[in-house]
Amino acid sequence: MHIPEGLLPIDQAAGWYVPAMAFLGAGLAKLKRRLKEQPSSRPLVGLMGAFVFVVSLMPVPVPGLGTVSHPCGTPLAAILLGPFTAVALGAVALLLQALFFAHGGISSWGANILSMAVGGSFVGYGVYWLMRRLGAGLGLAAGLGGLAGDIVTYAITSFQLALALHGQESIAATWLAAFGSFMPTQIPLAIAELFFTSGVVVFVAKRRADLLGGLEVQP
Amino acid sequence: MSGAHHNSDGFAWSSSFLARIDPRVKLAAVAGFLCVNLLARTALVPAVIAAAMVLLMLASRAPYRRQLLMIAFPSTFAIFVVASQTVFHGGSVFATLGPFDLHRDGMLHGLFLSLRIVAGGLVVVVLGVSTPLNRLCLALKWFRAPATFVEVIQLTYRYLFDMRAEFFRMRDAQRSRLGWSSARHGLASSRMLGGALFLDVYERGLRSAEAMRCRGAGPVAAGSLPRLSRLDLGAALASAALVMVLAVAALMAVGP
Amino acid sequence: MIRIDDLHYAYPGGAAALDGVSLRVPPGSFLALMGANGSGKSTLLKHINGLLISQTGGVTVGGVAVSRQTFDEVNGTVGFVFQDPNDQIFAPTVFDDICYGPRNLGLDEREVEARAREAAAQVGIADLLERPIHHLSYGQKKRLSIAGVLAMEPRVLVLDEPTASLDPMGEARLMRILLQLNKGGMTVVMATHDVDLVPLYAEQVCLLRKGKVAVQGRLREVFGDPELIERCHLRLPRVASLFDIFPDLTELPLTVGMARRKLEELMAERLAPTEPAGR
Amino acid sequence: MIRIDDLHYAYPGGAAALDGVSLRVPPGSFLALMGANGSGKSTLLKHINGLLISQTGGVTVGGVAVSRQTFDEVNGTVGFVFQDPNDQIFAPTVFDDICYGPRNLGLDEREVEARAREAAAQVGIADLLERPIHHLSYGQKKRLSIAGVLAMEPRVLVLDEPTASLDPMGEARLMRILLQLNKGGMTVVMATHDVDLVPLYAEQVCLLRKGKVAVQGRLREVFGDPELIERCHLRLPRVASLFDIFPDLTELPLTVGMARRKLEELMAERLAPTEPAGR
Ligand SMILES: Nc1ncnc2c1ncn2[C@@H]1O[C@H](COP(=O)(O)OP(=O)(O)OP(=O)(O)O)[C@@H](O)[C@H]1O
Ligand SMILES: Nc1ncnc2c1ncn2[C@@H]1O[C@H](COP(=O)(O)OP(=O)(O)OP(=O)(O)O)[C@@H](O)[C@H]1O
Ligand SMILES: [Mg+2]
Ligand SMILES: [Mg+2]
Repeated sequence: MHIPEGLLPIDQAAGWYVPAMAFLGAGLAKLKRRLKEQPSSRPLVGLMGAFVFVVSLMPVPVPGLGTVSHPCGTPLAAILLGPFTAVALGAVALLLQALFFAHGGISSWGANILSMAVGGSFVGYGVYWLMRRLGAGLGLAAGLGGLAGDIVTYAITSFQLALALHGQESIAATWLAAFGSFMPTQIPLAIAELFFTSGVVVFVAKRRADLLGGLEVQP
Repeated sequence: MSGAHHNSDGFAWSSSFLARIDPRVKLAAVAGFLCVNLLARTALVPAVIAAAMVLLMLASRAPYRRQLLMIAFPSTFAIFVVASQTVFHGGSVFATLGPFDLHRDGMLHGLFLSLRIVAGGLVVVVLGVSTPLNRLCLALKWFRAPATFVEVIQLTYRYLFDMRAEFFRMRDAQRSRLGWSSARHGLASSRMLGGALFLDVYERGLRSAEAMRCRGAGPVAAGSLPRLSRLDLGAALASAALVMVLAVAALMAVGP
Repeated sequence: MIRIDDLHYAYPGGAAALDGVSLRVPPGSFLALMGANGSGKSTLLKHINGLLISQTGGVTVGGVAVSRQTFDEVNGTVGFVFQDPNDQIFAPTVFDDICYGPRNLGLDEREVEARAREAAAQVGIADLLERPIHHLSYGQKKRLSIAGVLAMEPRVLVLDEPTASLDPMGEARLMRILLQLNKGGMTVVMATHDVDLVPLYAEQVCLLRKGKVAVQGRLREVFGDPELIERCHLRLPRVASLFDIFPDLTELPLTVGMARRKLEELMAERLAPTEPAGR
Repeated sequence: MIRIDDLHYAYPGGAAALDGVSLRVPPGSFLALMGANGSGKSTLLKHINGLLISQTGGVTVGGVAVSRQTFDEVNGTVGFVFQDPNDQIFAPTVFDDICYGPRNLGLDEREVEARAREAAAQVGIADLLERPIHHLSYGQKKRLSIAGVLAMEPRVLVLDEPTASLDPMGEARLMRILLQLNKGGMTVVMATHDVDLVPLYAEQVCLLRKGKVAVQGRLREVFGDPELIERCHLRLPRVASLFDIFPDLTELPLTVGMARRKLEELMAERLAPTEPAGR
């Protein structure tokens, strides 16, 4: 679930924007170079952008909370295209979702970039990279990357919510409460994301091994 | 049918006066409204914003079902906020629910936040549904957004429609060979569809990128924003005035 | 077998694509559907297997009214080959794609495989079974799209321009198969632009024009009206136009075979006193 | 104009698609490229404008060696029409799509529009300019894909089966345009399966077989070898096979026009004592 427009106090909204824009800038710079060197990677970039948009829009209601969870898709994008590019794609997907479905928002864009785009991409990619280093198979590494990216996204979102909404409670307690209440839906979703990320990566590796160079599936 | 995507107003209805307002004006107004919305410490400002947006939506005579659907996300979230604030925010306890104390002030604060969420959501919805993405991108360029950023927006948007078209095409192909005639077949078919969708959209995209390159690789449907019309200037003035008034109200914390 | 009654259809946001089409296709017949680009052929065919559902007018296939509810039932009877093979094929490899339909019929795996191999051989792609479908030439994709439907052994076969992009030998081969299946009782409906091919195979022809049936009838009747043919953006078969040089001919031959006989006849006639022409 | 020297190409992860192709296309000629499905026609054509770059062997167009660096230069000279129109068209509306190429040539907007309207009229889609491209029939898309390239007025036109899925009138119209452009000096290379069409327009024919040039030469030479034609999965034009009934004929006519003359000749010969046949 993305933080909606209007929830964050103005100082926090601005505060999240600063690191988010730094990551986005870095992602765009990387992406610019890629598009210049490999004009043929445009379709893949567009495709992954659309893909993140769709995946992170599948709403699964959280019982009793009146809010929704969803998978992220950014770990997969990061594994296939690298984490920086994935940040840019995640950011764009978030912006478009805000515009078309009021899912997320403009002032909360920075916060959402940090959780889903930055957190999902870097943690997902990091776990994948580490697992590959430790000798895990492609499918397993990618799957765990997906799982970790998904969970971390929600951990960060919960922290952002806690910071904004903790009131008189401690931030930690609020965080735990928020994070905990997402778990019943988010654990199954994270497991779905595990299978799904692993499935797609293995599928692409098997069917289009020739693409892997362009796809930058790094070992 | 690699074209379905390019219909740039797939998400925006185009017949209203709202759609005719220059996207630069709309972007600036939206930024103003969202800022004052966040600055607000009383319910007055978000209430005025929400009311103004509802009026705009009604005046635009857009399909109401769509509008209701669009505001569903922020609205459901509002419930979450009220619940969490009632528990966390503090103030006098008016009831207990299991391990939780329910606070009156918290509930009021939660309601205030919900109002802000709905008002902010409405602002974004009005922008989103009245502005074809192509025009929005032109405005972003005018505001000096990085070219790569704008390009990724356009690519993503385009492939969104590509994916949708390819999805339906493939599902029709499967259906006509009985791929969805039972739950078991449906499961197998959906798995195949997921995998094939990815590669198919990619293949097609690659080919149409090649085709573009062959014909010069310029921007598709290039265009530029015309000079601001009288309508645009009017809209700019009106929204600037409203934002100004609301900003004063917000800073002075007028109202309940 | 196929009954279409006063069918109207307009695409969302578009003008009428079908504007009152009525058509009877008797069981076991071979119907060629012709007409200009954009005349509504594909739209009509998609109504036969329920990919499009009519807003007005009814379509029944073998007594079953085509609707959302009967979709699977109808598609158990009707095999449909799309105009663009890229719209039709989706499985990872050629073999998987041909197997897809038979497998959904609930056949056992041995039978599925046997059918797949046979269909692949029929259309001439038996040596490509392991290929990923993205690694095919366009004509090979076209062949695959046909094989995937043949393997289902439907009772009615609907093909949207199956011969476009096939090489001449592949075309002849496909048409032979269709003819043979048709002899075996299969109803075949085929949209095509190839006026030279139609007289060789189809007995029934239907011309569409701007979403309306311009004429339906036996080959000879339809091609007997050159003015209508012209209005439907078609032409006479090339062999026929050869016989322009015999201005007193009442009935133009439409196929090479007919032309040959006619030519022999003419020669014999004119040469009657001397010797019979050729063999 | 186009020189291809010992071109080899294998798709990634696939067998050789081109296996030593050498070809000369003189400026201003009209070459028909024929061959079975999968024989390498599309692969060869894509090398001419640099969509595929040879691993070995060289392609030069108008003296420029085709490479990644010269891609834009080459594509300023060569107009390329894809086999599948869905691969080629991408702009929101028909008009936008036709304008795309000319606009990228840097023409001013008036000229762009004039050219777009003319090209649309040429292929017969002048009344569809405002249509979204996904609201077109397949044949209409095909026409659009051709118009988008015609509007760029390239010096070399490469078409991959441009007539597939066109209705007969559209086909005749397109071929007339191509012939006219060719008369005006444009080099035309066209892959096609339509053996009845080729003799009407092309003077040069190249047959591909399994990635190799089976034969290149003048129409008459190429169609003079029935055994080779058969091996390339082609056939003789239908009019030609009509003349089988004259076993003593040394040279089969390939087009209706030739057949007509031949027939008149034959009749006159045999009827010499009496009266000349027909008109
Ligand atoms: N993208 C691809 N990847 C791998 N192999 C391919 C690819 N495209 C074509 N091939 C193979 O290369 C060979 C030549 O294909 P090509 O498309 O050039 O044939 P073609 O002569 O154009 O056939 P058609 O008449 O069917 O269009 C074929 O055997 C085909 O299977
Ligand atoms: N998806 C669509 N949306 C809107 N209009 C469409 C769509 N598909 C086709 N049309 C229009 O409907 C009419 C009939 O189209 P259809 O595809 O049935 O023609 P067709 O006879 O199959 O032509 P072709 O010979 O080119 O395949 C055409 O005018 C076409 O422009
Ligand atoms: Mg059609
Ligand atoms: Mg080809």
